[in-house]
Amino acid sequence: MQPEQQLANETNPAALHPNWQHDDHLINLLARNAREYPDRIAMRERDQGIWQEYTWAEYLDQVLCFAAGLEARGVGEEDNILVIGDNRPALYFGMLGAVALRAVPSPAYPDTTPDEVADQLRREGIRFAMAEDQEQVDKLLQIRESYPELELVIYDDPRGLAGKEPSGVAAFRDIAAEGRKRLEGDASLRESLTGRATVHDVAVLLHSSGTTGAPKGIPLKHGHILAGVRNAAAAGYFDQGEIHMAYLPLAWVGDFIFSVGAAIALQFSVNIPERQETALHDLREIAPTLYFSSPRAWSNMLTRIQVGIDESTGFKRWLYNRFMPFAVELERRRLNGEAPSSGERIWRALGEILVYGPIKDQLGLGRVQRPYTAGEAIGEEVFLFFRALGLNLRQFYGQTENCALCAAQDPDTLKLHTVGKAFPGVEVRISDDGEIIMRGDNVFDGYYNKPESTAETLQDGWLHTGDAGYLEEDGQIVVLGRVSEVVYTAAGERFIPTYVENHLKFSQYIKDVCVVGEGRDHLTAIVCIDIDAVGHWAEENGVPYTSYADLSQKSEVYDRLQGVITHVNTKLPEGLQIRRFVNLHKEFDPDDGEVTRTRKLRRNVIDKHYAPIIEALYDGRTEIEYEARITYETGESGVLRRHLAIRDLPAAGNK
Amino acid sequence: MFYRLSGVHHTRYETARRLWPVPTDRWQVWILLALAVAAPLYMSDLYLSSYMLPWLVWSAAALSLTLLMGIAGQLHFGFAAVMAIGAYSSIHIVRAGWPFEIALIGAGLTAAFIGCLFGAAALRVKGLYLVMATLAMQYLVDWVIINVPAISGGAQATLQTPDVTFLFVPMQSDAALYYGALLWAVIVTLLVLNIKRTSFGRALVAVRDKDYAASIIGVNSFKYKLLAFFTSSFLGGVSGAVLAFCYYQAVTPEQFGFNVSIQLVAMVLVGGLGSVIGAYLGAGFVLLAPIFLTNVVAYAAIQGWLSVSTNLLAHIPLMAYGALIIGFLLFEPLGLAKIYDNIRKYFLVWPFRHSRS
Amino acid sequence: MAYFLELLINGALTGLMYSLTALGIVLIYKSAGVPNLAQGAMVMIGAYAIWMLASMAGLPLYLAIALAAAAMFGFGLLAERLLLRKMVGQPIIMIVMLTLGLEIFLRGLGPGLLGASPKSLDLGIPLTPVIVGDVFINRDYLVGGIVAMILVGLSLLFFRTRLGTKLRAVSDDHVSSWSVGISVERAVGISWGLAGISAVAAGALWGSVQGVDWTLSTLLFPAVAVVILGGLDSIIGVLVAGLIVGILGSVIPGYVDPIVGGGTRDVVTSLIILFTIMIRPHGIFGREDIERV
Amino acid sequence: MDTTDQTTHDGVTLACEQVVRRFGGLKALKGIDLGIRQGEIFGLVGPNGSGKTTLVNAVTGFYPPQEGRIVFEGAAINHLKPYQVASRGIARTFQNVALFKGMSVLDNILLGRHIFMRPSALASLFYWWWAQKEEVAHRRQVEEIIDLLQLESVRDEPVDVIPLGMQKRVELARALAAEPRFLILDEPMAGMNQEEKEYMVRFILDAQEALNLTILLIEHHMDVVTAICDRVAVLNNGEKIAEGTARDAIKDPAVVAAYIGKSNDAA
Repeated sequence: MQPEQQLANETNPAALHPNWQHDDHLINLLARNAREYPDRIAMRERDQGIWQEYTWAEYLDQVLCFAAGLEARGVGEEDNILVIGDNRPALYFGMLGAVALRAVPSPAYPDTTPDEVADQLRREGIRFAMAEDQEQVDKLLQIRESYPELELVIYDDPRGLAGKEPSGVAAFRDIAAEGRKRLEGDASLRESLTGRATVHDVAVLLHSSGTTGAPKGIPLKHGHILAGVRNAAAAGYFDQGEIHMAYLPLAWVGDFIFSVGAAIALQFSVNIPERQETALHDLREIAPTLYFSSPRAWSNMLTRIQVGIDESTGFKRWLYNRFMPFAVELERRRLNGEAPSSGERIWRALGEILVYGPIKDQLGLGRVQRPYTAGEAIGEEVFLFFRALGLNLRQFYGQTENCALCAAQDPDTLKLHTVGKAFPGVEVRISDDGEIIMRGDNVFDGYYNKPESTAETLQDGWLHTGDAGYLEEDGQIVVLGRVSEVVYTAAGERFIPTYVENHLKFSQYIKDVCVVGEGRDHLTAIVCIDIDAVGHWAEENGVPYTSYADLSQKSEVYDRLQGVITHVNTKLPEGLQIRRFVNLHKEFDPDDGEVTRTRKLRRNVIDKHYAPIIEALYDGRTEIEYEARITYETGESGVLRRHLAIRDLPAAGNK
Repeated sequence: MFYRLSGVHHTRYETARRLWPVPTDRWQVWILLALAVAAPLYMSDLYLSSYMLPWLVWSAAALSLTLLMGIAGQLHFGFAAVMAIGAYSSIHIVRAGWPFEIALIGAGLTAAFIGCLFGAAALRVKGLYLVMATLAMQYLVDWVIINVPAISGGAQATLQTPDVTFLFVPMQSDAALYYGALLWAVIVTLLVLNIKRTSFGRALVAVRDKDYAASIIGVNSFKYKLLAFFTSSFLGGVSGAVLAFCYYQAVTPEQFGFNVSIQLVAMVLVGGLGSVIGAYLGAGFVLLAPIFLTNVVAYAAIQGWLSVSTNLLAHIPLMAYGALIIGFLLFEPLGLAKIYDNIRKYFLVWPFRHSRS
Repeated sequence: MAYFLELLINGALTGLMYSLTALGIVLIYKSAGVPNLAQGAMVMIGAYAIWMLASMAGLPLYLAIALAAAAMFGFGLLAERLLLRKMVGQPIIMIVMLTLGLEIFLRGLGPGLLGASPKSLDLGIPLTPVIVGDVFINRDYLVGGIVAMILVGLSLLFFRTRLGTKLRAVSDDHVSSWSVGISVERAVGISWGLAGISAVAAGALWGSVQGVDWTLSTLLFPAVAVVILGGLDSIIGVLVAGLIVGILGSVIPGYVDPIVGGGTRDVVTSLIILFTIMIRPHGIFGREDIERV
Repeated sequence: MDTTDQTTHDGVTLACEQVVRRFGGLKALKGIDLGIRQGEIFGLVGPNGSGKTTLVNAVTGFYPPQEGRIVFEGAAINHLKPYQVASRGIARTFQNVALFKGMSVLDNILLGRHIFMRPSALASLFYWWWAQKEEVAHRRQVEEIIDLLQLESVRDEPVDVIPLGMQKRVELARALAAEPRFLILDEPMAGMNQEEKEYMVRFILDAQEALNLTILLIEHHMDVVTAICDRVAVLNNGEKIAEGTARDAIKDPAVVAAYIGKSNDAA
């Protein structure tokens, strides 16, 4: 058997969560769904060209058969089971089957390397695995050569495997069939399997992203998940019977919470696309009511729409240009608390028929009531665009440690720069050193076998998120960035350069920007314009230019950027507004070491390269002659002499 | 804009392959059908029996021909002769005392067998030669009908259609005749649509597009060409009978002459080869455009805007119709169906130009 | 016997006149690969043109014919330039239908503008038949037959001239004639023009025989029989097949018509087409590879 | 029919015996002998114009041999028409993709099931009572093949808008839909990049394994031939000049000479 999980402050599980009811767990809720809504569709998968449906009764049946089969193969309490592959009904059934046996599914991303999978198996003492297809089975068989403890690999897709399984490999359907025999032979087994789990059992073992060091296992119990889901539902974040698209990886916390936790607690229908490539097409066929996508994906979607409109026919483009900017402006004003006039309402309704509705329909978002985004900041332009379309797009906030369900924007009090208020049942505070901390029944009880990490993260029941932020007067949470990135101005104002930079970079005209100000009186910025966007703008506005350097120093360009930065300044506290900026004559270049290949700033290099410019930004000069070192493709380096203008910005009233 | 597709998904192959899988198309079809069924209620007898009814029957005939020309790719310039065979057979069968229902099937079978005979003779060749062979068929059939009094009732004779009942409904009132034509048009439409989505239609298209590739997957091209001739001639024969009983109510050989064959081909081409909606549009266009144009010119002449001799007026339909054929071939070879399709797609992908997913 | 000979000789002469119409089709087919079903209407338009120039404008007949020939040459060029050239690469049915559309259009245009009643066109050929033994020979037919033979002969010669060689090269292989610098478009255009001229000749002769009206366009049908039987790309075939179609179309109706009451000629023509297609689709003199158009 | 023992006795499933094919005066095949065994992948290589495709066309009934016999599973098939050859269990793909343009990928593959279907106009007329069941049943079979060859994302696309590599895959799918026992692939990898080639090889091997196929493969990419062919025959000027394992056949002096002398070969 496995070593007992060492949870830092666990003595008696029930004492830790006095509100939890013993039999309030996923399997019981699943059984309730099967009882009360036996014929309602619980899951759909597009397979073989049509949507194969599973009702709640079939769902439960599959889960119990598989559980019975799994038990016969020796799986028991607290066995960890690897789950690897793309979203498939069988993998969901399999995870719940394991859960029914009080075993713990431990999902991994499908593209995880064999070494990383092997690490996970060792760390968690895994003996059983569920894999999607031959590719994953092959990966596991390769690992088994050096990790013989892997007893059984269960696969779903029979292609290339059926009928010639190596020893220790079995089909999902065979295990389920064995289980069905057991269930038929033993009338009480069905009930027993439904009732074994408890609210205090770990329902899933997820993992931190592990950018530094080995990933940490994050066990989430039935109680955590259900508490999180119910808190969120109480805040109007979920509704009963949502139609949900399960297209994000199984191993991501959101998928387990949405596709399993919330889906079972609130009777969602969970829809699984045929393949990753067909996800967009399948999305439109399903038209979900609940839709989550990353800020980047929303932004890509916006780009696709704009490209589509650009190449559309004249009349359609004309209509779009009549209605879309209008709606964006209307939404902007609405967020500022201005109600639209009745004329505007009528115009908007017309636009819904002519433009907004059709676009939403084309995207498959025609029925979405609750579209969400999270993970990183979303650009104002993107955010406003989709809200203007009539999608109630909202950001939410959470970590794997709190079931990703902590706070979300509220439609009535929505402010772009916040992530909204904490859900009922979740307490959020700012610690003395400016860190966002929280507690509630959805907050986990500690890392898997990592008491030190647990002790760092959970202090007196408060989860330390590692995010710096503050609470606004109405309790809305503003997330600034990671605590580790916090710096201070001379006046002691705390700020995170990345936060400011991200807001600046939401403008299409700014490709890169470096905000300076640590230990200074105020903030300044070194801006690299986006040559495509600014060049396009220059052409449209009749500003002639010859090169990047030339364009960057045009006073018209400075004026344009001044507008952008002033706008961002309105959202920043007075002491953290950018007072001066300079347009750099070149882009930050990974070859010069100024940014990484993934375009993350290397501040120390920039500080060194541009020390004279930074000095000039703080000594009041209005221009600086600067010798820039550049590296040519041949490897030689040269020097470029430039006059760079420096622009002062007035203080902006903030909101 | 009108087309909303999100949320349309299929859980069974039956629905995935249904006719008009797009809901908007479906309600458009239902509305059109409802309008057609209700036509006797809101349409004057004149319009009903001199525009709607012939349009439906000619559409059915054009559909029969497009099955052969558009789907199976076999040219036929003697289709009026096929219809003539149907028309005359049905009349003679009814006169011989058989019920009208049997007569219709008999008309189809007779036309199909004779049509197939010519088809079989002509199927060694394609393209132009097929055109010529079918053209020859037109002349031969015309001659036989005219010169065998037992068929035509004597040269220059007009053969009245006897009074009949169809499914216990006497075919006398305008409405009854109209519903007869409508029913036939609906049947032919469904048949052609279903052929297009089943193995039969796929085999025909395969033979049309690449006969060597068709043969290697087991399609016997000769057999399928012949089947296409048979089916199409059957439908053409019944259409001829329906035309005779529901519209003309008396037949003469001139009603099915060479010009009529050309008119049918024009309907198919103008409508768009192989398209069902095209057959309706093409038939309507070829029937109505010359009338419309003549009326416009006549009106203009009466108003004194331009002076037109009655002689020229009489020839406008012919010219219009030649010009139509030329115009469509030059500017829209895929016919009205393509224009319809473009319009539909314009709204289908609204507000974009191309499909998004 | 005399009856038979009369049928035979008049049939043969009629056949030669069919050849005149058929010649236009073959000329175009040889260079462009297009079966011109508008040739019948072109004959009709040619006849109308002569009638207009002669009767309406009062020009001397032979000047009228010459002018009409020039006009029809231009018409042929124009038809090719404006219509057919746009159809290059389209399936054969489209091209066939286009020429047929042109046929129908012209059939409406001629009578529409000039009146539907037949116009008489007097070539000055006496109505009295030539009598050889017991056989009456129609003088019109005789002249027609002779003209037809001359024109067909000229066409044969023409294909030996430089321009003719060009046309032949074009008909053999469009791509390679492009590569040796022959303007395919021009060659094809000229062949349409020549077809226009042959249409005027046919129009003059047939117009004088049966008057000028739309029925001239129905010459298309026997002409088609001639080209199918002779071979679409054979000028000699036009002559031989013309004779056969003419003779069969005269002799058989001569004996059968009285029994069945007329109209047999079209049947014979149809049967010739049908049997040729069944037995030897490329015709007597045609090349086998064109059978599968 | 006459020699059923031929298959069992030496495992030969398709035999060419002294096959001769002339075009006019040109002798394209000068008496070819071949024996392809059950379950193997047999490569047919040779310079352009050496008669590879002509041989395949002789087998599939397009250019029936004027002399010699072609025996498949013990029965002579050299007098059969292509569509009859197809119903005997032989399927093929073409060098230049021969799909039906304008039809969807799905319909193209459904056409591959033609020999198992009972197409008729009457069935179409009574679609809902008659043809639908058949359509659905075959659709299921076709979906299996779509899954095998990973064509899900293009299933409903018109076949002419998808990339060439994908089209070749669809053609393979159409051939497999006929559930052949013998599959002829005429340059399935022509015009493909390395990645597409690797995909194709995998699909061919998958298909062979899943459907227990015997495969005759014409291919120019020698790396592919050596990698997957059990045996190889080399043709030159309508004659077989070598046969054996891929490695041996390529080293054969006659083969080397033929390939070097290729430039003299007018064809």
